[in-house]
Amino acid sequence: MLGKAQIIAHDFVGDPLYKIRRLVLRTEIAREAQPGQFVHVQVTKGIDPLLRRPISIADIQREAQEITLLYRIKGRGTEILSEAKVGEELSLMGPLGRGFTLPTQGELILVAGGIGVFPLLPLAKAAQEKSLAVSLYWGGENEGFFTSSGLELWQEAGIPVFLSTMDGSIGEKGNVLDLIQKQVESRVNHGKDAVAGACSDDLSVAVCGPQVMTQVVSDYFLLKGASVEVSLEERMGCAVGACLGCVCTLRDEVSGRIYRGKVCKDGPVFKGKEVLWDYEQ
Amino acid sequence: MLGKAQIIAHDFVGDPLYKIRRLVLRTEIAREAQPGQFVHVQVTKGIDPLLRRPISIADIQREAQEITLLYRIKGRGTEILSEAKVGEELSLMGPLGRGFTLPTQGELILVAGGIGVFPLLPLAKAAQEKSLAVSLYWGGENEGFFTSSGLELWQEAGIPVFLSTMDGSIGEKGNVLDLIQKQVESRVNHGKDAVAGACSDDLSVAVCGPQVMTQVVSDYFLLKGASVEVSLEERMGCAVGACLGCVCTLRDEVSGRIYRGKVCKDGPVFKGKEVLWDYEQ
Amino acid sequence: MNSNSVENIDMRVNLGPLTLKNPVLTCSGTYGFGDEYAPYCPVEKLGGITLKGLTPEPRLGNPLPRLAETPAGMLNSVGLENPGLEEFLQSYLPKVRELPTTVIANISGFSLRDYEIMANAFQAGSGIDAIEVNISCPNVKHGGMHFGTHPESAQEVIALVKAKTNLPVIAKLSPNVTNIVQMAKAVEQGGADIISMINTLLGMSIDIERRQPILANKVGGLSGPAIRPVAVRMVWQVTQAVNIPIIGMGGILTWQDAVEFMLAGAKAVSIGTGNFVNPLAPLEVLEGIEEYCRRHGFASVSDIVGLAH
Amino acid sequence: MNSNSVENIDMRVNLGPLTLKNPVLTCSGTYGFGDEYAPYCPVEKLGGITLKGLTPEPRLGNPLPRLAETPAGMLNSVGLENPGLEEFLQSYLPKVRELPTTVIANISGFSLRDYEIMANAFQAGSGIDAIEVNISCPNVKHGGMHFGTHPESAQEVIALVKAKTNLPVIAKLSPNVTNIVQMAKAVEQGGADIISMINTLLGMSIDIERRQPILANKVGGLSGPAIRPVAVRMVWQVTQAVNIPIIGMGGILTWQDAVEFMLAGAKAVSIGTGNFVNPLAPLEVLEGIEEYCRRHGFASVSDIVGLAH
Ligand SMILES: Cc1cc2nc3c(=O)[nH]c(=O)nc-3n(C[C@H](O)[C@H](O)[C@H](O)COP(=O)(O)OP(=O)(O)OC[C@H]3O[C@@H](n4cnc5c(N)ncnc54)[C@H](O)[C@@H]3O)c2cc1C
Ligand SMILES: Cc1cc2nc3c(=O)[nH]c(=O)nc-3n(C[C@H](O)[C@H](O)[C@H](O)COP(=O)(O)OP(=O)(O)OC[C@H]3O[C@@H](n4cnc5c(N)ncnc54)[C@H](O)[C@@H]3O)c2cc1C
Ligand SMILES: Cc1cc2nc3c(=O)[nH]c(=O)nc-3n(C[C@H](O)[C@H](O)[C@H](O)COP(=O)(O)O)c2cc1C
Ligand SMILES: Cc1cc2nc3c(=O)[nH]c(=O)nc-3n(C[C@H](O)[C@H](O)[C@H](O)COP(=O)(O)O)c2cc1C
Ligand code: FES
Ligand code: FES
Repeated sequence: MLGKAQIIAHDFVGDPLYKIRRLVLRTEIAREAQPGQFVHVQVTKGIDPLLRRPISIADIQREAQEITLLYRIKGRGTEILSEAKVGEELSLMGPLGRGFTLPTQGELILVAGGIGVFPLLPLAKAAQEKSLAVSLYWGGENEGFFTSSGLELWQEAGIPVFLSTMDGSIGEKGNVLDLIQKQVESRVNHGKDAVAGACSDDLSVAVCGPQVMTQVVSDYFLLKGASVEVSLEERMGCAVGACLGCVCTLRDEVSGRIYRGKVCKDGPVFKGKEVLWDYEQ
Repeated sequence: MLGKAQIIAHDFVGDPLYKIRRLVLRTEIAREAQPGQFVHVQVTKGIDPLLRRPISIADIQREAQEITLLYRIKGRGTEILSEAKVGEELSLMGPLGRGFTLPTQGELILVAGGIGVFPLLPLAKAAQEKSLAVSLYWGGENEGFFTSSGLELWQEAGIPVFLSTMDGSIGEKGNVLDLIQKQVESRVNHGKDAVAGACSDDLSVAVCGPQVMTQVVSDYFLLKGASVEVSLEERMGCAVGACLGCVCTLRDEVSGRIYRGKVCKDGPVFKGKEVLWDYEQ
Repeated sequence: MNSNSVENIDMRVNLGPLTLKNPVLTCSGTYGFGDEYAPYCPVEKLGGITLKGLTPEPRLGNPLPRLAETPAGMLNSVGLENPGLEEFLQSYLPKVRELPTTVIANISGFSLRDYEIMANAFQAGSGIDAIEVNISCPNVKHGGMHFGTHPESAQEVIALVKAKTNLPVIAKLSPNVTNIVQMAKAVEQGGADIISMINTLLGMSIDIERRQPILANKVGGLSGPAIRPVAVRMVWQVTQAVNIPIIGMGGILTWQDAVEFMLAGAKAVSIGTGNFVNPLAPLEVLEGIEEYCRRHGFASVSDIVGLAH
Repeated sequence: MNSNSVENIDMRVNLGPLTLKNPVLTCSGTYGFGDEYAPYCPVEKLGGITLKGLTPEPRLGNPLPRLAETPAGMLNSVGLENPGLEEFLQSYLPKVRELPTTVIANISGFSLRDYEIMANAFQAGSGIDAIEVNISCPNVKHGGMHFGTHPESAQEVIALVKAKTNLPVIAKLSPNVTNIVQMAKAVEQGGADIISMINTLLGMSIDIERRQPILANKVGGLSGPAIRPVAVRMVWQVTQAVNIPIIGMGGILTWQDAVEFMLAGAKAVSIGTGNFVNPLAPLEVLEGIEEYCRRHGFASVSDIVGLAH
C-alpha cells in the first residue's frame, strides 16, 4: 500500500527528555500488517530530507484501521516528523518486509535492547492470543527510559517484563544478556522450565536491538537449541528490495551458500542461525 | 538588520483566487525602513528552497514596530511562505536597498503595473505627510485583482486612484500608459496643471511594474521633463551587493559611462533617465 | 502548434532501433528486476524499465553501510551486487520475460571479455529488448571507471558489445569527466544506438561524530535532485554534438523535471532515486508530460524534444 | 586526546606561508569586496575573506538573469563582472586595506599575460595577503575553463603567478575534471602554496514554460549544499596526493559541514552560497568548529584535519 494516512494522535510517550513519540495513523495498512513489519514514512513533502524513514509497526488496531508507530527523535528526519500535527496526513508505504514467525506452541521469549522493543509488542500480543507463554527481557538506560518507551503498554497487556540497566537503577544490573543468564539460572535453580537445560523446539526467541546485543543474545539462545529470530536494521533507500542498499549477509541453512538478504524485503526479521554478523566488515 | 520577526497577521488581502497575501511582522526594521526598500525573507529553515525571497515593504508602522508585506503566491518559495502561521517567527534581513526619493515640492505621480503597486503606498503616505499632491495610476487585470491587491488601503489613505484594465471592466480600457495619456489630455483640456505641457521640475514620477511597462512609462514622463524614478526587479542571491547576481545597466548622467548597478544595493529604485533598458539582452 | 490543445497525444518515441510506447523509463539499480515496485506502480504503463546491473560472475557488492543521504540527494555504494549472468538467466529471466513492458538489461564488466560475455547472452528474442552498457559505475576500482572516463576505451567497449549482440545498444555515460561531449562522440563512433546519461557523480559524506566516511566503501555515487542541473547541462551539450537519441536521467522526481530534460534534448527520460521518494513518480511523470503536451498543443511528445535550444 | 574538554582551543591555522587567525574564510564572488556583509557579520572575527574575482580590464559580466535556484543549490553566471585592476586599485583597495582581517585577492584571466599583470599588481605590503588564482571559472568561454581542466596549462599559470608575486599563491581547482588529483599535483608542481577547492560544477536549468534556459548565459556554476558530497570527495582524494594545505569549500552552511571538510583533510574552510542563506553562517561555523574541538578534547583546530582518513 502506498498512500496518505491521517494522524490520529501524536505525542510524547513519557518524559520528552527521552524524545520518544507515539504516532497513531489511520491507514489500510492496519488490515494486513503483521508483527515485525514496518512502514516507510515520508517526513516532508519537499526534498530535504529526500528519503523516507523506516519505522516499525508498534501496534495494530485492525478494527479501527489504525497502526501505532513509536519512534525516537534521532536526526533531521525524525525531528521534522515530530512536528506533524494531528489531522494532517503523511505519505506511507507498507506494510513492508517479512515479520516474525508466530510459534505454534511452547514459550516465546522476547529480547529487546533500547528502542528495539518497539516491533515486539504486536508479536507479544499475537502470541498471547494464541495462549503462548510470552515474556520480555529488556535492557535500557534507566527507569525514565522504560516508562518513556511504552513500558506501560506491556504492563497493560499483562506480559511479564524483566528489565536490566547498566547502573542497576532499575531491574537487573548489567546488560540484557546478564539479565537473561541470571534469569535462566534462577529458573534452573527453581527447576522450572524449558530455558533451563538444552531447550527443545518449544522455545522461540525474538530479538531486536543494537547489532552487538542482538548477536550475542542470538548466539546464546542458538547454543541452547532455541529457535531464534532477529530483527535487523539498515539504512534504506527503496524499502521494497529494488536498490540493494540495505543488505545483510546470510548463510543458507541447507546448502551453506553465502548470500545477501535484503533487510527491507527478506527481513527485517531473519533466522538467527542464518545471519553472518561480521561478514566482510 | 538580520534577525527573527514575529508574525502578527497573515491573511489573504481579498479573494484567495488572486493569491495575494498580507504579512504583518514585528521587527526593528520598521524603525529605519524607507519607502521603496525591501526585506530578504527566509521562507524555510531547511535548504529547500535554498535562497531567501526579496519582498518590498508595503507599509511601515514605526510606533508599533511593524512592517507589512504584500506578496503574491508565485512559486514554491512564496507557497511555503504562505503557510507560515501567526505567532511564528521568520528570519528577515533588511531594510535593504535604496528607496524612492521623496520630492520636496510639487506633484508626485505614482504609476503601477499589477503587483508593482506594493512598494508605492509607503511613498504615497510619506508624500501626503509632506502635503504633496499625490495620485496613483494603476493597471491591472480586473476589479477582483485591485480589491485583492490592497485598493482599499489607498482609498483609506485618501489618495486619488485611477485604474485601467485591458478589457475596460473597471477603470479606463487599455494599459496604464493609455490611462495616463488620456488623463493628461483631459487635464490639458481642462487646462489644469503640470502634467500638461512640458512639465517642470515640479513633477516627480515613481514607477513600479513589469519591465516593459516601467520602461514606456518612464520614457513617456522623461520626454515631458519630469523627474522619474523606477523600481526594478531581479533574481537575488545575497541582496546586499556581494554576489552581482542582480545587476542592471546604467548610464552615468554626467560622464556618460556605462556601468552596472546592483538592483539590491544601488536600487531597487533608480533614476529613469539612467537605466539602459535593453542593454546586451 | 502552440495554439490549441490536442486530444490524443502520441506518446510513442523512437530511439533509433528501439521504440517505446512512451518516453518514461526507470533507472538501472533503482528498480531491481522489475517486480519489486509492482504493488506500487503499474509497470505496464511505463515506457520501459532497466534492470539492475549484471556482471558475468555473481557479486556480493560492497560492505555496509551503502547509503547516505545528502542535501537533495543520496550516495550509494552498492558495488554492483548481482546474481551473476547464469543465475540471472535461470532464476530471474523467466519472470522478467513476463513483464508487460520494454525491458533493458544493464551490463557491467571489469574487462572487455566480461562485456563480451554479457553481450553474447542477450540477443533478440531472449526476453530482453535492449542492452544498456554501464561503462560508468564509479564504485568499482578496477574497470568500470576506466572505461567510462577514457574515450578510446569507451568506444572499444561499445564497438565490442555492438558486434556481439543484435539488440539495440545504449551507452551509459559517466558525468565524472572533463569533456562529456568527447565521451558521447566516442560511443557514437563505437556504434551506440542510444546514449543514456547521466550515471552518478562521485561523492563522499563523513560522519563527524564517528569521524569516518558514512559509506563503508568511503566514496559512492551521488544521485537525486541535487545533480539535476549537471545532468541537464550535459544532455544539452551532448544533444548538440551527436546524432543518436538520448535518454536523460539524474534527479527526476516530477514531470516538470522530466520536461526539463526533454526540452534540453532527451528523447526519453528515466527515473532512479525518485522512485524511493515516490514510487508513483514514473506514472505521475508520464501523465504530467502528456498533460504538458496537451496544454501547449503538441500532438506528439517528440515535438518537445530539444525545444529549449 | 579525546578524553577531557579543553578550555582554550588554538584556532590559528598555518597554510604554508599564510597564517590565519582561524580556519574560516568566505568565498570569492559571494562576499563582494568585503564590506557588503559588514552590517550582518563581524568580518574581524573571521579567518579571512576572499575578494570578488578580478581581471586586468573591467568587465560588465554576463546578461541577466544570472541566477537560478536548484535543489539545495543555485546556478550563477555572473561572468566575472568586476571593475578591472586599475579601478580596483584606485577605488576599492583603500577600503579593502582597512578590513580587519586577512584579505585574499582572487584573480582571473583569459591569457597568461592577464595572469601576469594581475600577479604583478599584488605584492607583500600592497594590502592583500594572498592571491587566489581562479583557473576554474566555468562561465567564460575562452580561457578560464581551459586553464582549469588541463594539468599542463594549470601548472604553467601557477608557475607564472608564483614567479611574479611574493605573496602566498592559492590555486583554485575546478571540479569539472575527470581527474582532480592530477590537477592538484600539477598546481603543486607549479609551485602553489595552497590549494582551494572546489569551484562550481557546470550546470543548467530550464524554464519549462518559456522553454529556454533560465540563465541568459544558458549554463552556469552550481554551488550550495547540493555539491558538498562532490567537494568533500575531492578534498579527500587530493589530501592523499599532495603535500600543500587545502582550503575546502562547496556547500558549507553549518559548522557540521565545515567539520566534514576538515576531517576530510581541509586545513581551512570557506563559505560561499551559505552567506546568502545565512549571513551569520561564517561566524556560526567558526563557533561551531571551536565548540566541536572543545567537546572532543582537541587543543588545536589543526588536530582534526584529516582525521577521517
Ligand atoms: C526496519 C526498520 C525499522 C525501524 N523501526 C524503528 C522504530 O520503530 N522506531 C524508531 O525510533 N526507529 C526505528 N528505526 C530506525 C529509524 O529508521 C531511524 O532512527 C531513522 O531513519 C533516523 O532518521 P533521522 O533522519 O532522524 O536520522 P539521521 O541520522 O539524520 O538520518 C540520516 C539517514 O540515515 C538513515 N538512518 C539513520 N539511522 C538509522 C537507523 N538506525 N536505521 C536505519 N536507517 C537509519 C535515515 O533513514 C536517513 O536516511 C527502524 C529502522 C529500520 C531499518
Ligand atoms: C526588490 C524586489 C521586491 C519585490 N517585492 C515584491 C513584493 O512586494 N511582492 C511580491 O509579491 N513580489 C515581490 N517581488 C518578487 C518576489 O521576490 C518573487 O515573486 C518571489 O521571489 C518568487 O519566489 P517563488 O519561490 O514563489 O517563485 P519561484 O519562481 O519558484 O522562484 C524561483 C527563484 O526565482 C526568484 N524569482 C522568481 N520570480 C522573481 C521575481 N519576480 N523577482 C525576483 N526574483 C524572482 C526567486 O526568488 C527564486 O530564487 C520582489 C522582487 C524584488 C527583486
Ligand atoms: C542505489 C543505486 C544503484 C544504482 N545501480 C546502477 C547500476 O547497477 N548500473 C547503472 O548503470 N547505474 C546504476 N545507478 C545509477 C542510476 O541508474 C542513475 O543513472 C543515477 O542514479 C541518476 O539518476 P537518479 O538521480 O534519478 O537516481 C544506480 C543508482 C542508485 C541510486
Ligand atoms: C555568485 C557567485 C560568484 C562567484 N564568483 C567567483 C569568482 O569570481 N571567482 C572564483 O574563484 N569563484 C567564484 N565563485 C565560486 C565560489 O567562490 C565557490 O568556489 C563555490 O561557490 C562553491 O562554494 P559554495 O557552495 O559555498 O558557494 C562564485 C560563486 C558564486 C555563487
Ligand atoms: S532498501 Fe532498497 S533493497 Fe532494501
Ligand atoms: S543580489 Fe547579490 S548583488 Fe544583488
